[in-house]
Amino acid sequence: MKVQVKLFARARELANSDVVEVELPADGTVGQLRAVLTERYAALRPMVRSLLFAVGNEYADDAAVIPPNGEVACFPPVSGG
Amino acid sequence: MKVQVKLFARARELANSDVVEVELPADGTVGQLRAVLTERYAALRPMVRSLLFAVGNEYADDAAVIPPNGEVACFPPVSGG
Amino acid sequence: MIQLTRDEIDYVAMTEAVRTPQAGAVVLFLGTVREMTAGRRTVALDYEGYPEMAESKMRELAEEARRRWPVEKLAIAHRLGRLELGDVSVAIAVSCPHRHQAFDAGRFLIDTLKETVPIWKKENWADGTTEWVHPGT
Amino acid sequence: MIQLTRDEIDYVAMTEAVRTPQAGAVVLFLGTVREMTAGRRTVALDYEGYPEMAESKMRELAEEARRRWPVEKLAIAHRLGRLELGDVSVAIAVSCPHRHQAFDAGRFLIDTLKETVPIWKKENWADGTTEWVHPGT
Repeated sequence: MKVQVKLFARARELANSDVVEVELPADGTVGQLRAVLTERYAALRPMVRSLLFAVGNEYADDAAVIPPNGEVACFPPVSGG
Repeated sequence: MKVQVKLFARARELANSDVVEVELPADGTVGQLRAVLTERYAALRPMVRSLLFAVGNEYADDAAVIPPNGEVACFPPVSGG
Repeated sequence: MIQLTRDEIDYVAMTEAVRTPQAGAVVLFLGTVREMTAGRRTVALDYEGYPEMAESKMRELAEEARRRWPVEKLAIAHRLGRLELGDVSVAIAVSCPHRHQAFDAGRFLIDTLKETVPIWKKENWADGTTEWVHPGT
Repeated sequence: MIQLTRDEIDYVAMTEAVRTPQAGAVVLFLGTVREMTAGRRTVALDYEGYPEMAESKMRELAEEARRRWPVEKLAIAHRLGRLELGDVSVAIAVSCPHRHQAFDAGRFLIDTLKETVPIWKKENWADGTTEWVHPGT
């Protein structure tokens, strides 16, 4: 399946894009998405373990399965306030 | 010596006066003032132990000596805020 | 900025006065006249103060807060006279580099103000009776 | 009242909105842009957010605060975009019957917002360099 991934902050700048499309198997997980993203964007590799993912506006860990047409985002640790 | 004592809140209302003058010996203490006041104003007796005193804008305990011409005040526990 | 006033407290001016690029955090506390106290309904509060000593004690509080936390700026105001429901009786504004400092300093200031500053309130209950609030008596 | 905005935060409207005769205490927290951070001088911050998720997380924070404290009313606003020194980046206003509840709820809200709400800041240092703030990276 095709997954649109919104990128934010330094992840967006390093990938030089605010949204990327990646191909994942059906029932692909966040962990697979993490691997695919850092394979494609070498610049993201130094922060690979600290990248956070959200699916449907909720934080999702590597085991989480990405639903078809789910809203998916990837970003570094937050620093609002 | 004559001492002017400012009264506040319920102490003022019970004594029906916002300032009273009492006669104390030279080197009279807050404890003596407490006794004189509650002797003169029967209405103050139920709250005699909880009355607070200030000399020169500082809290003063029963052992404190009242200086001539010192500013003296007597009031119940505070409840601002 | 220490103030005893019979007028409405201008908490906006106080908050603006403590803002500074040296501080990352501002905490404002407002005490407001609450309608219900232990199940009884209030219609108004009368605040009385001993002005000279109250201002002196408020200045001491400010100095103590500055000794204990890296306070950039602070402002304390207390109102006297008749206050209606919802009115602001006391306002404390404090700015510090970091937020926990500002929260701790603000809480210290209001907690200690309530224990040491010679101001008293009288409840005007909805049943027409009045009652001085004198804790422990 | 939850708001993400690129305009100046109207913390006065937020404070007025949480005042109520059911509350005896209002706590307002303002986060402001501080000039010095660990010895380095900032000239501006750029805040970026993931708006849908940020608003969702801010609503969750509000619900959690209401579960944990007797909150009467609360308001949370975060600004996005370019902020200059001293500007207000975040404002939290909360009212409760008693003051310690309002302090605890306010501190919880800002502490948890900083941990969970997807917003990021980029430092624009006085030396001309920029740097995303991503704790732990």
